[in-house]
Parts: sequence; C-alpha cells; structure tokens
Amino acid sequence: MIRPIATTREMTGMPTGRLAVWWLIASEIVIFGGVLGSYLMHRIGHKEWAAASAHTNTWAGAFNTLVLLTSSLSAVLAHNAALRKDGKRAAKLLWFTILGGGIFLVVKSIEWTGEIKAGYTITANNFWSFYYTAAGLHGLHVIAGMIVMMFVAADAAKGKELQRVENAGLYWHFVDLVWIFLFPLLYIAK
Amino acid sequence: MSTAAAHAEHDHAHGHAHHDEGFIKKYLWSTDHKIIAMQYLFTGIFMAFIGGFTVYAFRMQLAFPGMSVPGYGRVTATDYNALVTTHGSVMIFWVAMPVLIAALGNYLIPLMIGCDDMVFPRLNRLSYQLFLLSSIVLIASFYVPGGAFGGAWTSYPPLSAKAEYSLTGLGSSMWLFAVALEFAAFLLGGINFITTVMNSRAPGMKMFDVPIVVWMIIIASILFMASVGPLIAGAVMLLFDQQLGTGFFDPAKGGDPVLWQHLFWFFGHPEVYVVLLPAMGIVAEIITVFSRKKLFAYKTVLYTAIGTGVLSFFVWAHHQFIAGIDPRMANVFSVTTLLISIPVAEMVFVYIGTLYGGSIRLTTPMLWALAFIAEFLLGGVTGIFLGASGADIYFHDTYFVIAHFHYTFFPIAFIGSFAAITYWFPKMFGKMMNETWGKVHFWGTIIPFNAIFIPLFLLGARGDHRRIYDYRHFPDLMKAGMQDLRVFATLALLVLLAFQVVFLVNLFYSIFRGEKASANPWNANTLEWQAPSPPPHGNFPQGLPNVYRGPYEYSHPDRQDDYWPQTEPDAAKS
Amino acid sequence: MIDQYVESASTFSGDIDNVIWVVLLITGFWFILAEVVFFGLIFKFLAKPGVKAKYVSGEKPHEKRWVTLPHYATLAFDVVIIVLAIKVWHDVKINLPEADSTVRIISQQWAWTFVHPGPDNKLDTPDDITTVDELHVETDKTYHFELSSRDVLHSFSVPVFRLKQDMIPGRIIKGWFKPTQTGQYDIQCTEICGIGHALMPARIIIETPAQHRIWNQNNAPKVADVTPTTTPTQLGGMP
Amino acid sequence: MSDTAHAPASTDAAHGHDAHAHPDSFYIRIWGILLVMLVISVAGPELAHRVVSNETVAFVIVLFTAFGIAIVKAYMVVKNFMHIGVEKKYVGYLLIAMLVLMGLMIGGVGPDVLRHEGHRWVNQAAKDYKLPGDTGHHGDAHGEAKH
Repeated sequence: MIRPIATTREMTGMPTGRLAVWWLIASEIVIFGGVLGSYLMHRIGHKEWAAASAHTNTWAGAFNTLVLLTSSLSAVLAHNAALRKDGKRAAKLLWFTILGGGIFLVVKSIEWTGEIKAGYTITANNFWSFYYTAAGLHGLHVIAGMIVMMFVAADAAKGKELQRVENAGLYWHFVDLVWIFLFPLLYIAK
Repeated sequence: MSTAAAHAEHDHAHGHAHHDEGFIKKYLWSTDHKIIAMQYLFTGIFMAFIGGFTVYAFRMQLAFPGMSVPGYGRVTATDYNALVTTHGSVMIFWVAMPVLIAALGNYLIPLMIGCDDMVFPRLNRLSYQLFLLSSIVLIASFYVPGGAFGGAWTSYPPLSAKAEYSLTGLGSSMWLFAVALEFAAFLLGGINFITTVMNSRAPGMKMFDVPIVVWMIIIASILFMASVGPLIAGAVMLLFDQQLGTGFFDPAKGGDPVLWQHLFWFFGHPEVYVVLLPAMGIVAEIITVFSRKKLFAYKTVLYTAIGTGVLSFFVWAHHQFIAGIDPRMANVFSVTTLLISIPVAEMVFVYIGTLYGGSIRLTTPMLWALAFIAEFLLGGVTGIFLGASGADIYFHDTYFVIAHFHYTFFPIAFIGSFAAITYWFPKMFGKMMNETWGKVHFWGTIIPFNAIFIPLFLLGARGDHRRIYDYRHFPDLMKAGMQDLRVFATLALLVLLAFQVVFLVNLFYSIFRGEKASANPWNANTLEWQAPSPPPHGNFPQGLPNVYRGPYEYSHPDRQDDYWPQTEPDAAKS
Repeated sequence: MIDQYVESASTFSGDIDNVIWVVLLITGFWFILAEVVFFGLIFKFLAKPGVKAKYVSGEKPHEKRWVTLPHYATLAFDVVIIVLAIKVWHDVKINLPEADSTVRIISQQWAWTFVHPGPDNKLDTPDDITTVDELHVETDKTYHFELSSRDVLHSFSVPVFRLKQDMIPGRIIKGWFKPTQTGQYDIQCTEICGIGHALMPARIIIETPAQHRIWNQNNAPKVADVTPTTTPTQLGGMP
Repeated sequence: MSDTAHAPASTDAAHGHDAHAHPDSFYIRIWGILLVMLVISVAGPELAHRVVSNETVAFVIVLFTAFGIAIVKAYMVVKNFMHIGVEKKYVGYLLIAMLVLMGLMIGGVGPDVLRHEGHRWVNQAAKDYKLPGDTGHHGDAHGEAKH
C-alpha cells in the first residue's frame, strides 16, 4: 500500500496516531464506565454483596496492581528511549512491558481457577458476574495491548516507527488506569 | 515519497487496474476511501431491500390479516415479531448508519477537506469488513433454529434475555452480536473520521471553512462514540445473560431489567441525532448550491448542532416515561426534551432563511433537500406531543409514535440519502443521473410516504398500539374505519415500494449509460468539485488544493460568476 | 379531539386530551406558519434569468433577528407546554388520591389476572375475587392498582382512561384511576411481551355501584373453598 | 517535579510535544510513589476491617484509602506517564467530558436502579434478594421485615 499524504499531515500539531489513541481512550472510558457504573449502582444497592466480595483474593489483586504499575513504568521508559531514538532499548523495554502483561494474565488465570473450583463461577451470583465481566473485559484489553506492543517492539528494534512506542504506551497506561479502579472496586471494598 | 511520484504510481495503477490489481484487490480489498464508501453504500442499499421486504410482509398482514402474503407466505405471530424487529434494526443500524455516516463520511470527508485519503486507510477497510460481517450475522439469524429475534429493536430483557420467554435463543444472541459488531465498526470509522478532519485538512482550511456536512458527520461521530459505550457494556452483559445464564437483568437473581432500558436509551436517543445531523448537513450543502445563496448564519448552524448534540445526552429517559422509572424523574426529562426543540427548530429556521433572496433551481437533489425540510418539520412538531410527559401517557407505544419517528427517520434515512446520492452522483460515477426519472421517483416516493404515515397518526390517536400482528382481538380497535386506514396505509406502502424500482433503474442505467459529467456540473464551491469526476485514486491529480475561503460564497456581489470555489486564490477576483 | 374516537372515561382523561389539544394548537400553528413561509420563499425566489441571488451572510444582528425571534417564541411556547404537561403528569402519575378500593393486576405471558377486593373491599382476604382477562370496577370510585409481572415486561394500558403503565417483573408499581362512566372497554398490553403479544386483550367492565355490588356478591368465593391468594412479596421474590 | 527534570525540555523546545521528556530516574521515582500508595490502599482497608470496630469509621477509612488513593494514583499516571499536562488542552477536556457523561448516566439511572424503592414503586425482588447459600451474616435484614 502506498501511504497517502493524508497520513503524514498534522494540522493540530499532534501526530495523527497519538490523536487517535486519545480518541480511542475516550471511547473506552465510556465502555468501562458502562460496566463499572452498572456495577457501582448494584453494589451500593445490594449491601449483601459484601459477603460475596469477601471471597476475592486481595493479595492476588494487589500483586497484579504491582505488576501493571511496573509494566507501565517500563512502557514510559520505552517512550523515553524512543524519544532519544534508541530503538533497541525501546524495544527491550516494550518486551518487558509485554512480559508484565503476561505475568498479569498468569496470576489472573491461577486466581480464577481457584475461584471457579471453589464454586464462585460467573453464574454464582451477580457480584461474581460483574467480577468476571469487568475483569474479563479488562483482560481482553491487556491481551490486545500485548499484541499491539509486539508489533511495535519488532519495528522499534529496527529503528522504525518509533512514534508508535508512545502510542502503544498511552494505551497501556489506560489499561493500567482501568485496573487501578477495578482493584478497589472488586477486591478491597468488602 | 514525493507527491508526484505517488500520483504517477496511482495513475498507473488506475489505468491498468484490471491487469495489475484484479477485481478483488481493487473493489473488495481496497483501502481507497471512495471504494470503501461505495462498499458501504451498496451494502446499505442491499440491506434497505431487506428492510423494505420485511415492512412489505408485515404491513400486508396488518391490512389483510391471515392472508398468504405473495412472496412470503402466511405471517405468523412469531414471524411478525421477527419482521418488525428486523425492520427496525436494519433500517437504523444497517441502512441509515452505513449510508449517511459511513458511506458519505468516507466519500466526502477526504474530498471535501482536500486530502487524498483517510488517515488510517487500513483501519477503514477493517471497519467495513466488520460491518459486512455484522450484516451477514444478522441475515444468518433468520436461518437458525427458532428463527430471528423478535423482541423489538430495543431488545428489552427479560424477554430478550431468556430463551424460554422469547423462544429464539440463538436468534437473540446473533442479533445482539451483529449489533455489537456493527458498533465496533462504526467506532473505528468514527475515530478515523475525527482524526482525519482534525489533522489532514487542506492547507488554509480553517475550522469555519469546513463544509457543514463534514462538521455534522464529525459531531455525529463524537456523539456516537460518547454514547455507545454503556450499550456495548450492556450488550456484553445481555449476551452473558442469554448464553451463560448470568442475572444482570434478571430480577430473580438480583438484577434489574430497567438498567438495560437506561443503557439502551442513553445510546438510543443520541443515536437519533447521530443520523439526523449528517442528513441536516447534506441538506445545507444542497440548498446553498441550488439557491445560489450563502448559508444563512454558518456559525449558528454549527452551534445549534453542537447544542443539539450536548442536549441529546440529557433527554434519554423520555423513552421510558411510563416504563417504570420514578415518575419524578420524568419531570426533569420532559423539560430537557422540550428544550431540545429549540436548537433543532433554529436549524430549520436557518435553512428556511437561506432560501430568502435565492435563485432557486428545482433540480432533483434540490427537491429532495426541500422535501427533507418540509417533512422533517412534521416529524419535529409531533415529537412535542411525546416529549410532553402528560400527553405521552396516552401516546406512548401507539402508532402515533411510529408515525412520528418515521416522519423523522424516513426524511433522514431515505430523503436525505436520495438527496445525497442524486447530488453527488456526478462526482461518484462521472455520469449525470436522468432528471426526469429522478423527478418521477421523487413524487412517487413523497406522495405515498405521506399517504402511509398520516393514517398512522390517526390510528395512533385512536388507540392502535404497536407490534400487534392482528387487531381482531381488540374490539375497540376494530371500530368503523380503522381497518380501512390500515389498508390505505399498506396500499400506499406498495406504491412507494414500486416506485423504488424507478430509482434503481435510473441509478444503474445512469452509472453505465448516463451522460458524461463535467468536474463541477452544479457550479459548486466545495473542494470535491475541483477534483475530476470521478476522482482517481489520490483524489487531486493536480496536487492537493489550497483553501482561501469558506464553502458558501455564492453570488458574491464583487464577482461575475455566482460561485467562488474555495480553491480559487483572491487574485482571481474580477 | 381524542374523545371523538376514544371515549373519555376517567377523571383525568379529559385533562390529557386538553394537553394534547393545546400542543396540537401550538405546534399546528408553528407547523403551518413554517410551511407557508417555506413554500412562499420557494415560489417567490425561483430562478429567473438574469436575476442574481442576494448575498446575505446571516451573521449581522438585523439578519439574525429572523432566527432569534422565532427562537425565543419557541422557548416561550415550550414553557407553556412544559407547565401543562407536568401539571397533568403530576396529577396522573405522582399524586395518589385516597383510595376507595384497591385492585391487584398481575400480568404474564399472555394473560391478565385481576384480583378484586370482593365485598369486604379489602385485599388478601378470603372473599377476594380473582378473574382472568376481565377487570370489574364501578363508577365514581377512586381505585388504586398494584401492577406486577410474572415473567417479562408488560404494560397496563386502558385507552379510555388515557392510562398506561409498564409492569416490571420484581417490582410493584402503584397508580390510580377513577372511572366516570359505565361501559366495557379494551385493556391492552402495550409492551412487546413475546409471540402472544397480540393475544393479550382484556376488558375493563365499568359498572354502576349497584351492578358492581351484585357482581361482587355473585362472584365472591365461599369462605370454605378459599385458596390462599398471591401476596406481593411472593410475587416479587419469585424464582 | 524537580528542576533537573525539566532540563531536557528547553533543549528540545522545537518539538512541542516532546517537551515532556524527563530523565528515567524521574519516572522511577513516580513509580516508587505509586507503589507506596498501593501499599496504603491495601493496608488501610485491611486495618479498617480488622481493627476498627465502628462501622462508619471503617467505611470512611476504606473510602479514603481505597478509592481516594485510586483517584490520586490515576491522576499521577495520567499526569506523569501519559503527560496530559503538556498535551493539547482539549485532550484533557475530552477525557473529563467522558467522565462527566458517566456521572450523568449514573445520576439518571441511579434513582431507578441503585434505589429499591421510589415514588409509587417498590423493587420487591431486589429487596428480598439474598445471595444463594448466604447465611445473611453480612446482608441487612430489611428483606424479611415484610413477612
């Protein structure tokens, strides 16, 4: 494909890719807002859900928060490296971020396996339905972010498309942000 | 990569398309915004056939209950519900949205802002493919056990959530999945539109030099993006309710069916303006060109559009006045609903004001644009009855509502699209459409349209309620004259459907045999008319244009010509 | 206007008709005015050879007036409509006048169950009268109704009363009406409820007090063969 | 944050959006602060549940340590990792507008869904709802009151 001239212009002074990521994040805010808003209204309305949420594993959640925060750090460091045109270092840090996403998913799957074995399936009650839906939706975003970063890292290692490092990072920070709110909503509030 | 080299490449590819690219690469796998626009347009037209066929089948059943409908067979109660549901969803999500936003947005945005393509051409292709997949899933749902979903386009649970209530377990899920896919397609498309207009306008094109139709599509895309999120979330929850047995909307499991209604209408009402605004934009382009007038108060139009958009987020619960929401909330929503009449009315006043002092040419596109205003007015004022909470108690879920929103949606989805197709046809295909047959089609559509829906207002006022496949069970609804009105509306529908054949013949005949069109047959100002007809890949072979002024400088007193293209430098002032 | 086609049989049906009538006058006036101006302008300014169109930007105050004045007029008329509509809404949906009698209305796919209080005028007593698809009320008596649904959404609509209220499973929604004339009329379900949506007609039978008393006595179950009636809590918590 | 952190900005002023370049150490410091907050947000509610007997006090502690700190954490990520401060103004407004919309949604839906009783309606099913297999230890007893 020949790259159209349209893709190279930036009238707003902001590269198109980054602009698009901001709009994407805006649209994701309302999607997660829909799930979390619905959850919040039910959660406040049903005090008895506290009993269900007591069975979530706070330590797993806290560890995953740590993992995501750290992967966010490496994403922003990758961006810093990309600014210095250091594609190799950027790629390495992005792979570290992807690793963080991987650890997050592994912890999540161990956690879920335990919960499902204990009988807390998605149909156990509405708390668990929201728990799996919200965390699952977030998990899909983690996977999507990891896949995107693999492509970006592969290009960055060759010193190509370095501006994409920042865009992928922005998206990853957003995924991190969602988890920052999911963690207290699903795990801590008991 | 230099511009010239790129264009040489383009021209080469274009000239030998059949040898170099092949049909699939050129028409099905293309990243060219114009091809993708055509894909959307023709998919939309195809889906309009489905929408038209379903309405034919269920209107026949209403007029002649129990008859075997030619081409369909006997319409059972199950069929009837599936038909009305499909008609509603298809016409809004698979006709109005793809034609007005996706097809016209894709076609017009790069041409009107003077660039060679969208900023994310491959994302654009993906967006269409998702849309195509969603159409296929929807159509396939007719052929699964249990048949297509029949719980109305609003899909209220628990009816939609449980197979034992709806009897269409798989059909419901496929419907929901198709709608969700379609939303994803338009989200991607919307981001593409917004970033393209923000970043890739032609040099010199300031914010207020952007044609109104582009503004409208952008505002609509933002509205869509900001409102659809909760419904996507709701769709996932409803899908889990259907397939996994969760209880998000099941009262017995601590869920709440009213939540879905809110999530749906939080999107559903802005959605009305998502399709209205592009149609309004199309009308602005056409009436200025064919009355040779500057648009009356460009900025007012813009601000009212933004105002409408913002207000549209505050009115959603007027669909639920009697749906079991707290009655005190209805007061708030009744006020906001009536307030939204102000910006919309103002927009119509502005368009009427534009006609003043014009030099009006009643070409086919102009007839459609004027008809839009005339008909939409009736749709607008009848909305007041429904927004006024007291009156809505009686009118809610009657045919009055149906007639009301068809007086808004028909002008939007069909009159607006016909206006756009007839107006931009010379640009799209490089041929002129036949004016005489265009006018025949116009009158053959407008007259039966009114003949269908004015009787429905009367039926609604007399108490006909919606989604009933046979009124013979209701003695009060079989009073003298009522069945006659139903039959009359159905016959008018048949006439309307028959006249669409004229359009199709005209469309395809003109594409292949029409008179050749010049680059700017209407003497219009906007940038797309500076490109050749049809524009080649890359749009502007002379290099991307520069913009010197706003899009509506018609009949400027300093000039001999009654138009002043946006690209013409000031030096050419004579 | 509506009462020419659909009889007006409750205390508030006339008020709702009046709102509709006022809205019709206001919107009708504006609609006709706008269409007359619209078509007038089209015919006045059809293209004539040699005549160039005017150049009006519409940004100057004396030009904008043509839009801003109608704009304020719209606002003023909106206020009138809002006040009227909310007044009636308040009367029908928010106010709850003292009840003379209460009926319980239960919907399901695809039938109505009406629980009348019976001769003693109290619900949840052995002499309650339960009917299917037939609601018996008497004129000039204020009724409360309690709506509940067994399965999906339904809507309780009595066109002659201009009354409509959705029924939601799990919820009990209350309201009122006061019939003003005798007769037999349709009750409709106006929320799609599955394939039998069209097969859910019921009748409301409005009787004189004397007729109603006779109906009550003839139909009240003998205390001996009473079965327990459904209480609202059981309905709500239904699995 | 510190003077040195902004030093590269002046050398790179030609590229407006690169002005947010900070040395790596700056980001590591932010990460450290985030981790401290994470510890507080876990420890606070744990403490509240185990030590504090007064329910209201415990609730307030949870509210502040869990949700208050989540908001601060989010702010720090948005400001320092996503560089919203040096981004075009409208980006911030856009994100805030989306959050306001969600507030609007909850505000409009809450009266019907969050509450179980309103003017002329009762959500009896929600009031009576008990978790399957739950002994009712945590839930309050208003559901049974009707019987």
